[in-house]
Amino acid sequence: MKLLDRWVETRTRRVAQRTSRRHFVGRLGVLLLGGSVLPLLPVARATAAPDDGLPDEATLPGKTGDPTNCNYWRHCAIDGFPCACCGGSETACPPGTELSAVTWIGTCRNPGNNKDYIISYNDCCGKSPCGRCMCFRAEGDKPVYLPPKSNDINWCQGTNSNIYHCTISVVIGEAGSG
Amino acid sequence: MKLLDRWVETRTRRVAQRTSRRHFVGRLGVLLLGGSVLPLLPVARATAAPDDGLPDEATLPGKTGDPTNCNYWRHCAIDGFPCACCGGSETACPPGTELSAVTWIGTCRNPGNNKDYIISYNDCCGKSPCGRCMCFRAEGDKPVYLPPKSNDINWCQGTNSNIYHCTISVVIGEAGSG
Amino acid sequence: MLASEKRRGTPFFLRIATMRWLAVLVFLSFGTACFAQELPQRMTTAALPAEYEPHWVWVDDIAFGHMMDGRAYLVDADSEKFLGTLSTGGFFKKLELPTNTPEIYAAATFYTRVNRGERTDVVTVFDRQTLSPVDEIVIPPKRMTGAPTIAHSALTDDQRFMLVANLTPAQSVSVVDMQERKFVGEIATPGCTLVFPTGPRRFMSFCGDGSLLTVNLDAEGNDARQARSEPFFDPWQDPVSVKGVRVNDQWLFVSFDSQVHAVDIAGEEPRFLPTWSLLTDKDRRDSWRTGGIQMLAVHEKRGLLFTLMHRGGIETHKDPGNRVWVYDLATRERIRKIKLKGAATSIQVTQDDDPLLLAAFIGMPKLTVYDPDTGEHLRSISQLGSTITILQTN
Amino acid sequence: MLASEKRRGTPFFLRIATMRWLAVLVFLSFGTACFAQELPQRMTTAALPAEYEPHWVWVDDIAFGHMMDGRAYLVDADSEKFLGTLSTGGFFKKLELPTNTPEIYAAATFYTRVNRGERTDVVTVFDRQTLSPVDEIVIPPKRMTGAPTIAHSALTDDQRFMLVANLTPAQSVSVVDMQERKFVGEIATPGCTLVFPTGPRRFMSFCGDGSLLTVNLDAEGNDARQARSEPFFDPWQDPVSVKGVRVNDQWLFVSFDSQVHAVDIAGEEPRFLPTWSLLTDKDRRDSWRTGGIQMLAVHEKRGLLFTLMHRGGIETHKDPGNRVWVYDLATRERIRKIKLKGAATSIQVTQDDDPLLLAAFIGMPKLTVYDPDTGEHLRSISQLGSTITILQTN
Repeated sequence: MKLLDRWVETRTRRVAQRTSRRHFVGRLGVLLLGGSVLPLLPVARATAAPDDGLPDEATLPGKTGDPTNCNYWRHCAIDGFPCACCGGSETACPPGTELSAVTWIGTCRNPGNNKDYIISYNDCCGKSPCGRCMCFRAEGDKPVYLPPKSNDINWCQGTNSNIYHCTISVVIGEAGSG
Repeated sequence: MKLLDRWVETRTRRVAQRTSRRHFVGRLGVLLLGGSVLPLLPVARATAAPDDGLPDEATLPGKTGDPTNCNYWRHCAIDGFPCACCGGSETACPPGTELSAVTWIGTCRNPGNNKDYIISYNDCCGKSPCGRCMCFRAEGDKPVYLPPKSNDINWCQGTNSNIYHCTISVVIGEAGSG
Repeated sequence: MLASEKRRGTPFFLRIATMRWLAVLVFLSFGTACFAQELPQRMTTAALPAEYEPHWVWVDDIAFGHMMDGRAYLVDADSEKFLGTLSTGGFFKKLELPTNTPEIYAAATFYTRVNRGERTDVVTVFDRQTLSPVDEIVIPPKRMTGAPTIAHSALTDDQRFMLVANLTPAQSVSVVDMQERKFVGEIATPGCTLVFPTGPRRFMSFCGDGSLLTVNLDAEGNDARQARSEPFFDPWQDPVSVKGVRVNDQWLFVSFDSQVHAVDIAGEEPRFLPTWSLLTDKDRRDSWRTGGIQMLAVHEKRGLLFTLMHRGGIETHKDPGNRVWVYDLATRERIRKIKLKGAATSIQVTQDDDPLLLAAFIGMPKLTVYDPDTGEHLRSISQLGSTITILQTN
Repeated sequence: MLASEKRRGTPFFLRIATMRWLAVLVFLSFGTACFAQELPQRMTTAALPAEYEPHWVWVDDIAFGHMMDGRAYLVDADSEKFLGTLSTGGFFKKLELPTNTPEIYAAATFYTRVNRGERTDVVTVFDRQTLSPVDEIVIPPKRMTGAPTIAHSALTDDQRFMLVANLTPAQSVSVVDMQERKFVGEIATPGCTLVFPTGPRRFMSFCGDGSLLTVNLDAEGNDARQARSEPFFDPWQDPVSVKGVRVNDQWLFVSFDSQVHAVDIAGEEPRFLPTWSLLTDKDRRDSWRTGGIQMLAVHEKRGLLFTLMHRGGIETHKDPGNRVWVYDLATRERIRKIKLKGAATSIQVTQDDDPLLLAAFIGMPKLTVYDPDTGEHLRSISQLGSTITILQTN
């Protein structure tokens, strides 16, 4: 439970910080235009590692290399709209959306090298839901009492708006290395 | 154009009256709970007549007697959701919606006696669109520069909320008698 | 019968309303009475009786594609009649349906510019007869959002306090006094989430270590005492789903592996009854599993548990099912298998003596109605918004 | 080509953005640089070039079922790539796309509780590269709502003033100074509706007697002079549809009977050119008729008029069509008939030298792309919201 406790503690602190920030920039007309500085997710930090070993996605079999497809290898625990269908990519939020600072974490196997990687599913927020390429996968998903492992939670938190638009699937390290 | 001019003039006056009323009752938490007193639509008043002559709707052929069906005889100029599918009827707004005071007017033939009747298409307002039994008929519909004859206009006007929910189709008199 | 009712011009339910309960029909008159004779047809606004029929069902629609415009639809599962709509607002989860007052409560989130701007969270009070919003109470803008459960909000058993689960991601519960119509306060529930009522002034939350947190409220709704149970399951081994159902003094939960965990809430502290499995060895070999959004239902008087089943691996624990299995809670025997007409993510059972089994699939705006005794498909009510989640009976 | 682009992990349009226009890519970094090496994949937010490609199309979605959550989608009609979304707000009609500043304007209506509460109407200013809202100007809460047209709002030809049509039901126009970012005032247009720009500081409105009202603005955007034309058609005989299209110094309108009314706006007063018919005698016998929501399009340079056609009586004047007929505006000859793959309610043509014909049906969330010279169906882009109305090119 150490991991979870730390997660909750860190979030609680962050939300307190965010509250004043929201009051400063959150009103319409003074919406932040990018350049946000986001703190690192501790879960992510703990397991982060270089991705030199990631196989070229062009060589992956079937649709496992196509981030607009639900079978894309990194989407193994996604429940929502992949941003690659919404004007973003597997690592980029669509224009005008805000990257969520907090997130849920999955573990997906890369079919190129059969290694497991930690995936951060960050939601992109602030526009009405994208509605394209709906993916519903729940590998490793846990109930909401384990927040960092649950995709049933709207992870648009700590953002100026909590409206969910789409999700990116970012490799943050090899599984087991953290 | 006399009819139109009068229509516009009357509406302008009414909206001025409404504006202060909205400020009085329009805020959430003090929403009016029915009992509104609505002024008569002048177009309607001019042509109103008793409907003693209306044939029993149960005897009408096909679906022309069923207000949940788009072929219902009074729906000949409706563009939207018949309230009979939404918790109301052909003359009743669904619970919790507000009857629009202004309206558009159509002329529909009753298949029971082959007489033409003036129909008032009043919108019911203030809840998210009903979305059921969408009907798209435009008999006698005119462009928006003839407002009382146009179903391209959102007739949720003079109401506390201008959100369109559904439409009732009310006989207000025989055509040609006004 | 409905067809002939319809033809007479007055909808069935309106006549019921006037005849059987003398409900208020709000007539919007035309200025003065002297216009009445000029206008043959009166325009009215329909209203509902203070007491609903047992087969009237609230169908909750989170409107996933337009999540700031949530809605609930009231339908008559007998006549297929659509009775009315509540525009509940943003991040809609479920309604609270008190039995001691003709009101309906729903927590909601609003932004000044729909999807952006300033956030305001409120509990809206609707009138049960007119379906109009009559009051609202502002609460902290911290509501937990995401896939809905019946435990995102709740009423205490005495129906005085409404509880709203928060996640910012700090976990807490907002307490609202529905009698005084005021926000009471926020109760921190670190590491524990959701609200399951367990007594007149008591609720419990699920904690990340597999334990339950019990919170007792004082007379004003403040946090009087908290107690945390021992873990009753290992969330990393076989997680228990929070999609539980209450039957009298028990909360029933099912784990990913279809083990039933019954929590006795009759006393001050929850008591964990021996677990039992929904599955036989053969079921397990065939990979049967519970799944969906609202995957359990009970008929309290009959002591029956209904479970929504499909076949698939552990990663399908939220997948739709097209089977409902029925268990006798006294004997823990499976007494029936029902095959649904299509996939479902939510099931519900009406609580009367002649109950109906209800099912809906989030991907199809339709409520399907079955006979829970025979499994026979009775009817379907379609064109119900976009993304149906929780089904609520009275 | 797109497929291989996709596989390299960076979307086509992002690479275009960086390579061809050196567009800003807004990188959201992870706190401090020292984290960068720990995190192999940077999370970013995409941005668009200041100048869009000629085949990029804005697809306007009024979200009819959830009309307070309107949206516009930017898609590349060549690559089928979805480029971005604007959450435009309530009662969305269309975007204003100025060419002298990298901004996009949209009028919208908001309520404090989505569907109820206090109403606020605004013009929102979006940044064309980031698609973020950067400013808003509050206007009177009087916007005309209902089925959208391109004339519910407009920019004056000098792009300084945005005009928003009001109907309460009193008719007026709100003038907004987009340079000074302020509401200028409201111009009463009794009996006349909608806004069609006709000069640097001039617009016209359609009046109920079949005439046009011309309004001249002064340097500050105030009503300097109004002039009303003689009626140029009889609205009770053969109404002219307001769903017109502009080609250089003319506005083209079509009547319910498919008569073309060309209005020359080069001078101070509108000049009405001789009418001509889209139909031959045989067409008329076969009941061909224009119909839809956006039923006319032009290619300005080529002098071509595209009309959306179907067969039906006068009451079908808003019905979808599955034919596009192409006319040479110089000769008024029909030069081509195109059969669409399905019903359409809106058509549009890109204005470049290698144009595309675009079509959409409000009942199907899909943009279909055709070769306007051959009529060949080139591609379709699907999953575009719910209720597509106006198509806008740059």
